[in-house]
Amino acid sequence: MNTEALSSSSYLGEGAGPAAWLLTTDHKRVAWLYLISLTAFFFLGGAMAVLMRIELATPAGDLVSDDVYNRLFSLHGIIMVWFFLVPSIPATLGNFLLPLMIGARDLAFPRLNLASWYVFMLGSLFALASVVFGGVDTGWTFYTPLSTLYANGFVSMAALGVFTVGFSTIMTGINFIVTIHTLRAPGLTWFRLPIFVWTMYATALVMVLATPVLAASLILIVLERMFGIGIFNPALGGDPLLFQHLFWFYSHPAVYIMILPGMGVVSEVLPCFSRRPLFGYKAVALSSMAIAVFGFLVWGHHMFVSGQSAYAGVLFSFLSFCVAIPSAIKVFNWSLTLRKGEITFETPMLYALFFLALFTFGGLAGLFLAALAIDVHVHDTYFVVAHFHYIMVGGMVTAYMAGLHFWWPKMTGRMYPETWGRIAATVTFLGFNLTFFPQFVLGFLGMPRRYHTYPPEFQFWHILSSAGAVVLAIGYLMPLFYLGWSLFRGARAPANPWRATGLEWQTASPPPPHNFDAMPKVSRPAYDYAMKGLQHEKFSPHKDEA
Amino acid sequence: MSDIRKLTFVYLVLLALLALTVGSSSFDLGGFNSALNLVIAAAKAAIIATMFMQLSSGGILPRLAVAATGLWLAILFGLTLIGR
Amino acid sequence: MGASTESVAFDKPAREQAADTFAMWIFIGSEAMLFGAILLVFLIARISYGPAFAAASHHLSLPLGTLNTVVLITSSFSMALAHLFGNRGRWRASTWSLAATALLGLVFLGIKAAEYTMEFREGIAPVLGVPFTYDGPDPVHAEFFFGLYFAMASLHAVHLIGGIVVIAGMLVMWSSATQSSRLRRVRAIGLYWHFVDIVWVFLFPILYLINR
Amino acid sequence: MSFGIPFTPPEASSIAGSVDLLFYTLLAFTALLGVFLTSLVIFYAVKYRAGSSADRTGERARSLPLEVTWTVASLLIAFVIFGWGAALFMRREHPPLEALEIAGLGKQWMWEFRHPGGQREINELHVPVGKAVIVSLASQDVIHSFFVPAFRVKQDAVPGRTTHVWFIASEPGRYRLFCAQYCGTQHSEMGGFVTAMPPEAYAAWLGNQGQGETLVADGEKLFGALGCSGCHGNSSKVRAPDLTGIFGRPVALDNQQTVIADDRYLRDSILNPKKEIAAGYEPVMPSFDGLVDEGEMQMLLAYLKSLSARDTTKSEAIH
Repeated sequence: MNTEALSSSSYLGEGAGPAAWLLTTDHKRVAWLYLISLTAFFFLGGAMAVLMRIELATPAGDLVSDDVYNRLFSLHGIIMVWFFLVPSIPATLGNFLLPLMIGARDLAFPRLNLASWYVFMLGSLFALASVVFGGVDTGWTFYTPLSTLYANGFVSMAALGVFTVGFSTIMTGINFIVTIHTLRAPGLTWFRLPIFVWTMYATALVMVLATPVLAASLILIVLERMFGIGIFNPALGGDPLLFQHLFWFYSHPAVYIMILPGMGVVSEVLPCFSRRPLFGYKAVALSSMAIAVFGFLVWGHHMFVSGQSAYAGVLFSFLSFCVAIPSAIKVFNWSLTLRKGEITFETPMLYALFFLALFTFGGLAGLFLAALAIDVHVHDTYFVVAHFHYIMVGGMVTAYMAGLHFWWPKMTGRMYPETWGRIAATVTFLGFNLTFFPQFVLGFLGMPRRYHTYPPEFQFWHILSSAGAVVLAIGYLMPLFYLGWSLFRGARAPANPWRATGLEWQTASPPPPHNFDAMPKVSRPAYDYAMKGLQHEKFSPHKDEA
Repeated sequence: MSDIRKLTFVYLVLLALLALTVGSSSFDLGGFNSALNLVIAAAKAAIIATMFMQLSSGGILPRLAVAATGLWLAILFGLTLIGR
Repeated sequence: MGASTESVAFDKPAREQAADTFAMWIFIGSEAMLFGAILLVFLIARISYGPAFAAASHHLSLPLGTLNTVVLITSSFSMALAHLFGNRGRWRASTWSLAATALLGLVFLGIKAAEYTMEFREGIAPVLGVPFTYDGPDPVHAEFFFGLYFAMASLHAVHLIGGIVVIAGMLVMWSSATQSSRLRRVRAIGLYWHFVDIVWVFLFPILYLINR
Repeated sequence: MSFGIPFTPPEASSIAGSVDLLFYTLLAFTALLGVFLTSLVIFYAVKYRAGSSADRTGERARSLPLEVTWTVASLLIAFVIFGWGAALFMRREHPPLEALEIAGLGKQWMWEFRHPGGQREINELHVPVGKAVIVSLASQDVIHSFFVPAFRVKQDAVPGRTTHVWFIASEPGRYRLFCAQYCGTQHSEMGGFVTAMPPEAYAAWLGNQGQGETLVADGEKLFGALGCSGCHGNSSKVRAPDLTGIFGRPVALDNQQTVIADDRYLRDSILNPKKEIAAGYEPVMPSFDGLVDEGEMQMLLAYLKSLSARDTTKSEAIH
């Protein structure tokens, strides 16, 4: 293969040097800007988690002081939620793939897309600068009146940083919604869209409508701290619980911002490596939308013991059980997709199967939290910590890894080393369960979250969890090295290494700057793996249609 | 020029509604003052949206955005007020 | 092709125009959620402390508030005219209307500043540690009202300033822009401006007209 | 058997058993479903691995009956769990009438409890076994959360309002007390033990604590010191409502509405007297916001409540 010819016709070869990357409006390059910055944030937040787990290996607070510990978990939460999980799949894979999957040349607003990255960097670095001055110790939830009247950290700075990042989220959301509505290729009807696109749409909807409410609550916190306006101050007639309502109106749907894209990735990977259409395509597509809407109706389940009225608690519990249904439907459909397939176990498939297991167990744990009487006991304990890490890390990060490996050949034009990939996936899965399963037991025993020290009888489970964290860290560090290596030394990737059906596989790997040489037309449903001729890596599924 | 005339008419209607709001506030309507004010404000907003912002002639998509926003605001207000 | 679209993603200007408008409406929806959340905070406080809020509201200047509403509605009107003239290719008239819009925005801010000054003098501005000397009943919750008043009015003012800056920037780069891109920008800023107007249409009765 | 490794928290309250029954039922159900799904996926993965000779004819990408079945089944199961959990939860709202009321105050970073007899404890709480105990919670500063895992109870203490949690300890013992809501630097140090003891031992313990002023007596003193008795007392010159027997009674307001004089109403009337004015009285009472802290508020409320209890249980009060 001729290296020169390839690089000059791919988006990677279009101008080198910092300016060509930092001023690009090509969605594929913006995706890389995000990918690099998010990777840095992920490992920064991860390092804090490892430090906390080492501290928690013993009941006493012997490694770091209580103040430092509180700052560690606050920043771990802020970084992981807002600077990694919320943008993770949408801003990297979504940015790269959305136009390719719907047969467009770019997102609807390429400059807005680049601007969103700058705003993201501005906000996140501003928030992180607070660490230099001394950090924040409010937890990522910024509960009032702790955050407004009692916290001595740089709360306003962190809040303003998160506020700014919110703008970048909204920009991405608007861009995605408009792109999906207006730039689909001829013949690509809504029910022919890949599920990944559906989930991007649902995610963008939540981003656009929930983020401003977070912005409002953060503004009010900053006003209270800097200007003394007592909006959540009970002494001035304010209501601290009102903050929780506003905060969770955003932050519960934000959980769906974080998990829906992961569901999208898995819905691409499972059919491809099973060589089968996705089971119940319409149900999966519509349940994504249902999750996006119903996700807004359940925030009160974070407040069952907060002092809100018991009847509101009952209502929110009921709605929480309802929102579990679309997720359950998805799990059933994914499982049935494997039936009568021709299954192979490349790295993306391994990650996807691990996602399925971890998401299922995390989701089932959610039933305990939605059940009122049990939640009273396990609320604010490690049970909650374990539950959301099963969804966010076991679910979302695993899906992210699946997607990264699946589309790595498309993004870089190189194959990753398969053996290393499989090892890393397995190590991650084992390390993850070792880290977080003991936390379910701890939670049931009554171990409260955000504790710097703890009673000695809990130590056994904490040691298991800390040991798991080390394994997990190794599992996440391995791809950093072998993917980095494959960027330069990996085998050349063909256009369609997985013999997949999506439009993104129809163009070269890596794609040319304008995405498609000839604008594609679509006349088939998604995941048509029964199609003849798909055995060949060079086969382009949509080209034979006139 | 009928378009200019139309816009001017809309402008005058808005001013008239404003006068109505301010005027009504000097009468005691037995607790309905706030409700009336909000109804008038909603009417003004609807006029601005349809006439100045051309919501009515902009196709289905803008209306979709407005409907979604309305639904979500209703959720925010409704469930928060229930939760208290 | 391509000459008249600004984004490489589109090949037809009409399609791009629809996308622009849709994007602005989504953005406006997003902004509405922002103001909605703060209005909700106000509403709940108003339910809890009605009499204190009504009494405090009487300390705001109704004449200036009304005048400001007139100014803002007028600016919306001139913004609508700018769009109309732009559509007809009457660019001189369009430019003047835009300038008038921005100017009316500045007038609004000026009047608002005058109000703020009066309120600071009266000692009913509970911000930045200024002593709060309110002589009505229930000063604690009146302070809450004024706090919310300053928060909401200032957030609105910040939005207005943003609009004025964008219009000014557009006018500076006016001569170098093609007609289609001028029209595109007028349409976008117009939607934003009208939305900011709508926000004030709600803020005015809510803040100034409680049981007058 | 467990080699000193804890797997389950102790069950030491009247509700712990029923909460655990729901928990273990749900655990069994989720474990079954989880194992079933996992086995199904592994079974498919092995049977339909590429190159296997499994029969692949008759494949279908959807099946409406199947999808409807599992959707409806999931819904039904969800509703059952919901109803069960909610029914148990609603018990929180209905404490037994005969209960021992202890005032709990959270502050950075300690729990302070006061027994009806005035006995004060820090980060320790002694309760009798077999008797309902209501802990009325308040907070001096930020949100705290009263959490006793062995009792399966948890309730946030929110500044500016009074919340309640009740339980009946069923097993004598010493159980962990935590603050579950993150409350600042020494959050993990905020807690101690709840000691459940047989009623006789509890009575003896109370006796050994030294006879301090009771909460009610402190409240009565404060009622005088703050000048409340000047207006609300019998010989007052200003007309103000008589507060005897006020607690739990309906109060007619000047806006034609009626409220029950509960904790919230009394607290609001002290801090924000203009909000709900009793019908027939001038709104002349000044606000005591900033003049009484949460601890003093608890004393005042205890005193006001005692005014209701006195008529019926006068002999007991004298004794």
